[in-house]
Amino acid sequence: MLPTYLTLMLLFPLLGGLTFAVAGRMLPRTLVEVLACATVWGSFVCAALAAAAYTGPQVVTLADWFATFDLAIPISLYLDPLSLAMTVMIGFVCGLIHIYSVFYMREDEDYARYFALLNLFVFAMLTLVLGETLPLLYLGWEGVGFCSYLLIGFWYSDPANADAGRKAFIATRIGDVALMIALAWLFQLFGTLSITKVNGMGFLMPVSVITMLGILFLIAAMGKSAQVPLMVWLPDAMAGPTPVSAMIHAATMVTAGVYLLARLLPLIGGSEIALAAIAITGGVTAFYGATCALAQRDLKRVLAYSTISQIGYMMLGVGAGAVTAATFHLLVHAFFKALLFLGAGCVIAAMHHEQDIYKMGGLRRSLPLTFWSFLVGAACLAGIPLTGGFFSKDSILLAVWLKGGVLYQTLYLLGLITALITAYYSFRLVFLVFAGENGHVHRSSGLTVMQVVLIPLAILGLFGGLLDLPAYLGGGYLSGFFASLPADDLPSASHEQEIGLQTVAGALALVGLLTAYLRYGKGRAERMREAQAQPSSLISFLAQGWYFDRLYDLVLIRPYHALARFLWQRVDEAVIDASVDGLGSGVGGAGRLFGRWSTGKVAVYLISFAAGAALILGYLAWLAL
Amino acid sequence: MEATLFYILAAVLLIGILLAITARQAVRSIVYLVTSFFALALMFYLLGAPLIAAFEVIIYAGAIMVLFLFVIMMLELESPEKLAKPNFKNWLPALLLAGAVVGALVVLLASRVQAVPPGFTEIPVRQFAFALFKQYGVAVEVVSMQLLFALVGALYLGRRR
Amino acid sequence: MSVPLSHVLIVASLMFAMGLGCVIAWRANVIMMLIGIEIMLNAVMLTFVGGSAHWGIADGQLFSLMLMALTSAEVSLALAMVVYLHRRKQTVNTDDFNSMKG
Amino acid sequence: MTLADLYSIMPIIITAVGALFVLLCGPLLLSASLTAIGVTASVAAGVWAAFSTPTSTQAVAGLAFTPLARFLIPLFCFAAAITLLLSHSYNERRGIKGEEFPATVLFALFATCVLPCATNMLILFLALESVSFAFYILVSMDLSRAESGEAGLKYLLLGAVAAAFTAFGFALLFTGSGTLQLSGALARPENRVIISAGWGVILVGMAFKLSLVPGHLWTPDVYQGAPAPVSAFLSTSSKVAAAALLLMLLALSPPMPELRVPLAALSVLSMVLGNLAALRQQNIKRMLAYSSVAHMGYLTLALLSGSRDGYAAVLLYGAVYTAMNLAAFGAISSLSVEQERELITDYAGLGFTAPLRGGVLALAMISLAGIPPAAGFIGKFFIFYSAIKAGAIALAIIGILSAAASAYFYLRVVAQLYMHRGESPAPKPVSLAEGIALCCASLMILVIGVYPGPLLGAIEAALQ
Repeated sequence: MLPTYLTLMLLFPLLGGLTFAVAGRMLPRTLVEVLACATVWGSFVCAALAAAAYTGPQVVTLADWFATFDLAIPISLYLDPLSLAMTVMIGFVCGLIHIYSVFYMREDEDYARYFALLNLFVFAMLTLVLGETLPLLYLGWEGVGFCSYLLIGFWYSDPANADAGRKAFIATRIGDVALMIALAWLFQLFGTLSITKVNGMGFLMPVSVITMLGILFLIAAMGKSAQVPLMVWLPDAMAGPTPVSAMIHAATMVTAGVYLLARLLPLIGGSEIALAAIAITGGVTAFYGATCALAQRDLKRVLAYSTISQIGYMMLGVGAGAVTAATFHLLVHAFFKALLFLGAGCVIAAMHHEQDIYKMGGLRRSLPLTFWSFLVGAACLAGIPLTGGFFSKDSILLAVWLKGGVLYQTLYLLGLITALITAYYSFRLVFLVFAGENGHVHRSSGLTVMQVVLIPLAILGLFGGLLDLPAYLGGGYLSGFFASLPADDLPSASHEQEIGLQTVAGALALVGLLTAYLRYGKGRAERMREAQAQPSSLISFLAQGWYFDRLYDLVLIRPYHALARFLWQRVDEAVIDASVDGLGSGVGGAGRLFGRWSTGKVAVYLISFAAGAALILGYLAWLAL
Repeated sequence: MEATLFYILAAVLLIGILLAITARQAVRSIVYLVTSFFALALMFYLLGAPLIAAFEVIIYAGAIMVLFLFVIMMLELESPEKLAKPNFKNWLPALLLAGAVVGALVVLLASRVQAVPPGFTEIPVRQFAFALFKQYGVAVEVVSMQLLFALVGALYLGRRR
Repeated sequence: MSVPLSHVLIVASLMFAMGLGCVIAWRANVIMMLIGIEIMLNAVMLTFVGGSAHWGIADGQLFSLMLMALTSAEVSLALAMVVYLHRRKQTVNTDDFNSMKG
Repeated sequence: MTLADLYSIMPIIITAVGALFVLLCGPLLLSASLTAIGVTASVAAGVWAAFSTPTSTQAVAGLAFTPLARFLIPLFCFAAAITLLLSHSYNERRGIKGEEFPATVLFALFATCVLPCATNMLILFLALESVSFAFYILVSMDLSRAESGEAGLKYLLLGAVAAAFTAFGFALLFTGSGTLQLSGALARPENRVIISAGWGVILVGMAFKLSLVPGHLWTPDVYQGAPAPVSAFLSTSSKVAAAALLLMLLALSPPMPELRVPLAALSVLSMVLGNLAALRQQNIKRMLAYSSVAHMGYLTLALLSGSRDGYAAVLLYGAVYTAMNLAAFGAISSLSVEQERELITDYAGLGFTAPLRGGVLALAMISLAGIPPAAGFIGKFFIFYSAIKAGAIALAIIGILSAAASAYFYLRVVAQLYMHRGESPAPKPVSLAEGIALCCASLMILVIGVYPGPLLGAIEAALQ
């Protein structure tokens, strides 16, 4: 039965997406909406059935993709606790977001394109998660990137949105290249691209090779999961419709990098250096994201930076070798971040597409349902004790602490500071948006349904901790479930230690909450006044994401454009011609060299052709001498 | 004796070509070229290819060069002042590149002692004809198609609209 | 006859290079460029005839014969094109044919 | 010669007779029926080749219907048929009249079909030159545009020089080995240096035909000047034919280690410079021309590996590239109005106003960029796979990097199609022939991309 479930799980969204892409415009709107939701929920049902039928890790080969020459790539899927947990989560969150989208996109004409891309995205994401061979994973990896590119630029009539799409594409492309190189190298080393086989063969290779591979995979993950230094695209990616942000840029796609590293941890784990690099990347990114979130004024950008920061935590967990903790946080984060984004979507819809948090306020009364769910989401994000976010974040910090050593202890401290900042900015958001007065909202029938969608997410976020309670509370379901995963053999903590660490973290979260209350709850009017003034240099430094965009523009983009321009115009056509003429006159001044470019001439073509001939023959003659 | 003749002919050939490519007028260059092609035809004869020698004279010196002359006359390109001559600036890359190519080729073709040469042998016309129609019959067909389409293309481009 | 094969090949290479030089230098006159191409092809024919004599088989001579046919086809098409373009643009200078670039 | 021998070279006979028939009956028939005859002849030849069993015996002196020919002839016939289908409406719009166009396309097809069947260098060379020859005529077919004739002259002048180089290379190979037979010519160990010089000169000539840097400069001009269907045909058939010639020669000769460096240099320069030059192109045909330079660089990378995997990758990429470029140039040809749409910005919004053609163009671009599940991904995957397997890891990484950078300019076209509103003139409705041609090409892209198994099987059979 399992193969049937898995096939259907992939087939539903694929068929849906293709149908809408080809014939979406001819179908009535309601049908498209119903079908789009139905395919994803069908997918979720299959995932749930697969979970029910699950007995142990299993490779399911569906078909041979190609098996010619000595390269055979089957279409095979791998079901283990990790992928199972991911598929169930993806099915559920994406299903809710599809329903939400139906109402959010009520006024948009382009519903067919939207749902086609959304469905194709679900398909690609599931392929990524389930693929047993790395090429299949890569296919999904490219697929989610492509859908994301098109969805960020969905409202293309605004050129800024198209630019944001392009930026995301280029930044993630760097990661993709690293992944491609890593795959090629892996294949060269092991002669196979099956994930299970590769994972089992890591010990055959010297540690330095594993380190290099680990770094390549890390770069790939940096691109997809928006980690420092490839994180610049995610805040801009908020240009897309809000449900897209919730689904792709918060809950699912951006966790693909974490998933990749967790998936290959048995291989990468052989190298301490690679693990440390992952942990450092995660820790630094967590801190970076949190500080940037402090100073943002745009509601969605705050959430975007918080996503960067939270994924940093997951990477930190993977770097500490704690796949369970990382996955735990990944799942809980998916729930509460989707919740926050969807809540933000309700707010934005109610505020006539106003996104500046300083222009909001008083929504506590006019949108009570949104307020309470958003509060739950913020509490989870902040790690207020006993919420899901508290337990998941804490299990990562615990793992980092237990890993020991100076490096990991420093990272633990960084993680704690980040937790404090996180609590502070989450409640800054809550106070600014929901507290105070002036709550005029624009109500529509869709808004009610959109708010209802938040409830299951809020429940899941709030009680997500039950998935994996700490050992002193009886141990968790997830730990037992993941026990079969290799490379998850961390020293277990004593109960006292665990309680101690959690107390510290909980206390810090409460301190953050309190500070936020003092500054933005009580001192709200004062802050509002401050916001009118010119921001200080520290604030604008943080608000601009530490000026990374400008740095990249200066260091990478301009030289790249200059190089391309140079090679295209100057070398190819101008230098050859100009230097030929310059040679003759004897004074090939630089100005003349570049200034004079007469092109399209056969003579120039002939000369370069003959020069090529002279070079090739000269080389051969040199060999023969 | 034959060897001496070969070298003399080679000298005539190369000098003729040199004069042809540096001639100030296209017509003169054609005349020089015809001379060299006569020398080339004699070299072909010495190398045991009488048939090719005959074709060289008939087709190259006779037909192709006349075609060139015809076009030159038709386009009235003769007045020398109307046409730009290659100056030193044009010759320099030509000299450099041709020199490099010929240098490399000479190194490659003369640096090693060849395998034992069986000596030059004359190939009778009968053998030539057998090879042409027994071994390479299809080549004749391909070339004939090509000639046909040269005609088609030339007529198409020359069509008055 | 006792001319070494390498000498034939060297003469042919010289001829080939001269043809190439002619094509490169005469950028102002398509007719002269075509003449250069003819010289190059004649060098090829010389190589073939020399090789043919060296090995005592007729194949090389055959190739030369086919080359002759091929060149005559090429030349007639090229000259037709020159006449056509001359009619359009009143020039045979290849440097003037540069409406496409970049 | 028996009847069976004649049957085995039937595709060649069909195309030759078709060309002559079109030429003879041209004045009597309507242009639509001439196109129909041309398409019928190419389809018939392709189907015949695909369904007959290959042999290694010479059917006619100098020709053998080899397994390789069985793979390539249908591919060439496919390209020719699509070109003819596309050209009919295009020629009507552009005022290209007469039987010369379909006849010359069939002549080009005839020459490409002869090429993989050749058993000696003479036929091989003549076939290759006939292909170029047909394209000299086809490129300059559009008498109403000055660029067309100019492109023809440029192509002819450079092509003749390249032909002289190739012929000289064959002459040196012959002088070194003493035979023109393909099976014997390259296997002789003596006169190594002459043979290696011959190889060098042939490589130079082939650098032109495959438009590898530095012999690539003609490509943008000729693609731009030629009528769009001719660019489609030129960029596919002539390139694949040239690659097949190199493949036939390399596969038969003993390993020539000295060729590795020149081939690698040609490949790397083409990949990097082609992609970089395409990056800033505003003219779509020139952009595709530079991209073609880059793609031929990838192809050379696979040739370089010298293994059976590499040759398989070359054939696969030939098929993939044929499908992609036919789709891309087909869409360009079909979207042209009185003038061709030259600039990439002229395609703004056409994804909505001309959904079929816009979609085909977008698909072709996605495939050229190598994004799965389009065929381009499979093609590139196999190229880099074979290169890595042969140990050319550095080259493969350069290739992967440049291919990644290339996605930028391909997707720019997609972005123009779907993410901008254009005010360019609306295209004419798509004609039936164009619709069929575009659907066939895009179907091929998708089928190869999603399920390459059968094609790989055919390639495996072709390399027996």
